[in-house]
Amino acid sequence: MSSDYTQQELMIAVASREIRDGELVFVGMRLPIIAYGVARSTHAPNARGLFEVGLMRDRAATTYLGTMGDPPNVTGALWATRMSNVMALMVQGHVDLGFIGGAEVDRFGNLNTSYVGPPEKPRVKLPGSGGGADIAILSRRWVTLMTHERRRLVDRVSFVTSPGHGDGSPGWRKRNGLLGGGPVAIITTLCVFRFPPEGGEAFVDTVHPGTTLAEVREATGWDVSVDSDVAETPPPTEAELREIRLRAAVGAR
Amino acid sequence: MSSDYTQQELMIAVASREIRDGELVFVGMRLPIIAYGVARSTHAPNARGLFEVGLMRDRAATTYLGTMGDPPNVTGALWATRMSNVMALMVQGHVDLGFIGGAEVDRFGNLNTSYVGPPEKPRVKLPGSGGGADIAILSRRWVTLMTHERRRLVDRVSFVTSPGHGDGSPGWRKRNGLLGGGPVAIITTLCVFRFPPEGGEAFVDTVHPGTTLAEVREATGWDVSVDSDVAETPPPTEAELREIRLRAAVGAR
Amino acid sequence: MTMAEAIARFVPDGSTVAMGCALEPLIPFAAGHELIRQGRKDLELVGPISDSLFDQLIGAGCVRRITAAWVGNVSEGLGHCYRRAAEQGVPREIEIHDHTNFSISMALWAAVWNVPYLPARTLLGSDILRTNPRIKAADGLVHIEAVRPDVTILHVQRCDAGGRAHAWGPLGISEEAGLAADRVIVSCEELVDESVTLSDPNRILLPETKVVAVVHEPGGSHPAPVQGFFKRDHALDNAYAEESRTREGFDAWAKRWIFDVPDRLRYMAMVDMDSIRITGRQLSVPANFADE
Amino acid sequence: MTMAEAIARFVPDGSTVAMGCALEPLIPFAAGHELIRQGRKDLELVGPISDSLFDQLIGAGCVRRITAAWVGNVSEGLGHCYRRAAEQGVPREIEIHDHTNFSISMALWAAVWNVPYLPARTLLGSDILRTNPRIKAADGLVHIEAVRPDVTILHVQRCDAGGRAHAWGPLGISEEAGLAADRVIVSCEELVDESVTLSDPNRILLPETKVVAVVHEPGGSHPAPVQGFFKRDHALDNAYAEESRTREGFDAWAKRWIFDVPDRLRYMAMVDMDSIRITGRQLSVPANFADE
Repeated sequence: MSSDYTQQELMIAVASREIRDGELVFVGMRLPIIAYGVARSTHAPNARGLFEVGLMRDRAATTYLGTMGDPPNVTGALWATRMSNVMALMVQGHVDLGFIGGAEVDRFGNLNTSYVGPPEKPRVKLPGSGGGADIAILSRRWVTLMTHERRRLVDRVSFVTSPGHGDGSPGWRKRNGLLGGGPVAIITTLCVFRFPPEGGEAFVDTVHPGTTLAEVREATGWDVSVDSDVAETPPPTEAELREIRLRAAVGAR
Repeated sequence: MSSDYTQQELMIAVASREIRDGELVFVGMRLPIIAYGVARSTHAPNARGLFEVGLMRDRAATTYLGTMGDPPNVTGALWATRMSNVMALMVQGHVDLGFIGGAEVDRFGNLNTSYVGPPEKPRVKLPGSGGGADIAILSRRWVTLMTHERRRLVDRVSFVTSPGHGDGSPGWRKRNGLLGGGPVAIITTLCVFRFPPEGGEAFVDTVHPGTTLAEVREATGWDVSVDSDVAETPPPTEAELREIRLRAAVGAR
Repeated sequence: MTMAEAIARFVPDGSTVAMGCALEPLIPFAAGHELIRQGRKDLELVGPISDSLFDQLIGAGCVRRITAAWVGNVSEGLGHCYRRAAEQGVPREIEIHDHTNFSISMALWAAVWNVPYLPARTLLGSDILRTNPRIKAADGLVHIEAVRPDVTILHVQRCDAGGRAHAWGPLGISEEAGLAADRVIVSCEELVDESVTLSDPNRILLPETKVVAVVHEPGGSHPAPVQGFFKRDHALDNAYAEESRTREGFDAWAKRWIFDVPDRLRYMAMVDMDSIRITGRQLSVPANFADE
Repeated sequence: MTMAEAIARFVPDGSTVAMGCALEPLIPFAAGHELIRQGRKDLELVGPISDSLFDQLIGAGCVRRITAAWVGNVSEGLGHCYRRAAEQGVPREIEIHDHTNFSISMALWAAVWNVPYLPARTLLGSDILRTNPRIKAADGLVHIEAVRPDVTILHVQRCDAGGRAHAWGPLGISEEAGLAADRVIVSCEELVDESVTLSDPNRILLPETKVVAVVHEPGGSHPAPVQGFFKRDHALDNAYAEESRTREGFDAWAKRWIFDVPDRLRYMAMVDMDSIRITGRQLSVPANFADE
């Protein structure tokens, strides 16, 4: 057993388990790119990564990447192309899993990366969608990773940059013409939220070792719904930890 | 003076004079590709050629081309790309002059390369538009070359593949949203037709040396309108003929 | 994989098949001949101008619908098999969805981006708007309905076993046809190690996830040319144009060049490659993909 | 041509300028710094994510409108100059047309093909539909209005004097941004003879007829990387993110790195290129373009 691991390492391990073998993954930077490398080295040796800058890769880069367009991510790529071609694969339903970052997420999995406060006069101007909204709308399923703070996990985001399950009513995505399946998990520093298959509100699926449900409730901006028999998040295995640490520099800041 | 030249050589010389220096020309095969080479070697050294297969060139190929995609037309090209990029330049108005072939042309410069007789049960199924309709609609001006026969120069084509001046009413193209200026000349084995600046009906501009107006009228499927002082087509100059003969093999069948 | 296997597994009767996407070079004749040999039926052929490949498939009775800008043969224009099918229903009736080169490209890009149509500025004033039910005038533009091939077949210079294809020279609509398709069959002059293809990921035409079969088929586009490998075989072009004038002539031509030939290897033994082989070297200056 | 000349001649005040089109590598920082040095005003900046270039131009007061998917800095996310402008109108108010990476590409392709809009399947359910007046929901799709840059500025690995640019690695939206623009300025690591560029016409990014200026500007994308030439300068990224937190900090940063530096050559003398220079060679396997 590996009792000695950081919060980040646990999040990476959880994220890597979201990747199934053979899948095409829209990989983000930082933690997801490490998670992708870990998955490929453990349970998903045939996964492929797609990067909106215009790249497909199999092998994960093993040196530090400041961005997905840094040279180590290009050398040996399976395809170097235009962004619109990468988006084409996603809009055709070929991207199984996407990772999206965000400043705020709400109970229905909607992400805000645009404006805190009114868009005409924002309190905080966030950088914007990038490819986030595209991934949120078009990938078959997606996951977001977030520091668990009350100001980040809010009841409803004031601006939906990247739609999750919208207003939470069943079938909201289908009714509104969104092709992809939406968010399946929010991986935080304290727990893992998941969503009902038909969409709706995030519920606590597992709580990280050493964290209490009360702590999760306290740090969450909505009245958290919890399965009665909520389990503990399985900690990183020895193999996962080894791979994570091998690759830590890739996503290091 | 060069009295010793063929009908084809005259047509090539006339076609080459349509090309102005510095222009971007949508070049077809056979006679136009020779005309392009002649123009570049004489009065238009800065012309460039565009080929819908996905090529831009300056120097004309000097060996025989069965098609514009044959290897000699590729080596040394200025751009090898997708067809849709070539079409982009044309739809943006960057193609000054196009050449289009056709089986039938009518008094308003409309070309038929699709169906003789009803489309549901054609008497002759012609090969179709290729890029012809695109050039006819989108290039700033265009020219067609044709054997002068009554069955080819008809009153109205039964099927408009590549629109010229439509029904011949002034401003027909603009009213119908066609971006390019339309046909400016029909170069035949007997004469050169031109069109009024605002569109409309083709008139005989010059008659080839040795041809009478009566012969032109006899071989044309509509009641030909002629300027009272119709001139003779200037024969190929020595320089033109030399260049044409140098390049004859390029478009030879 | 052999061409026979690739065609048998991935191109069932009734498929919508894009071919001839580079317009004039790289026409996948070997694949087309295999479709004919296997007696494929009811195909919808998608392409721009396709050299004489579509004419041959029509003559062999494989085709239900043509969705193309031009069908003929490059050496003389008129496609005799196309004429017989359209004018007399011989050997069978065909449906024709006329396109222009620009519009067939847009129809494929619509499929690439999974939208029902793309608007375009071409075809205004053309009677093709009257005969193609999948193109409509609207708001001063035309709306070109998406065309999504079940299979796109491409011939390229080199490919590795993982489906990473390098093609060069003018590419016509190869990229959008490949991206729009459900699956792609690649035939290639050279089957190379992935160290060759991955040395230049920008030259990789399509994502390997689209490619279901790689067939090593030297000469697979003959008589159409392959830049750097061989030139166009004009003699064969001309012979086809001449012999296909009658149905009997086409049948004899097809017997000789397709039905009596078990595969491309045997076909290649029948043609004079020495006269068209490209032996020179004009190599592209390399790009440095190093990261350190 | 020098960068100063190219910017002076081809990018007047009020221009719509596309930059940063490869998303993360090849960002034309040298051109951006020259725009700042020349005090260009009222620009509309068009791009996907642009590294920190757009943030710098906003901080310097050059920008009237942002038409982009993301503005920040790659090292830490938030763009401090962007924040000050949007939140407090400092140094001036800016208008924001939010896009996604996919939608800005489609907006440029619409301009490439000269149509008023392209339909797309993204942005449904996003509030970006509420804040960008040039994107509308219609018939279960969104219609993305064309964005046509007056000028697109690209940094590439090599280019010849005639404007034939070779770029490699991921290209983002470089191609559509160049084709959509009225004119293109290319800066390059290497100014090469046309025998290099024409040896590989498939790698030529854009038609030379779009290119109005070629600037030989080694290091022109620093601190953003150039495949085969140099890596990202993380230290400089981080320093910018830190120093730009306050307006005064940004002004001091701009004085040091832009206003007190007459040109890129002098800038390059200030940075530690030895630590990021790519010295290895991983050359693409050549393609044979011979025709005989």
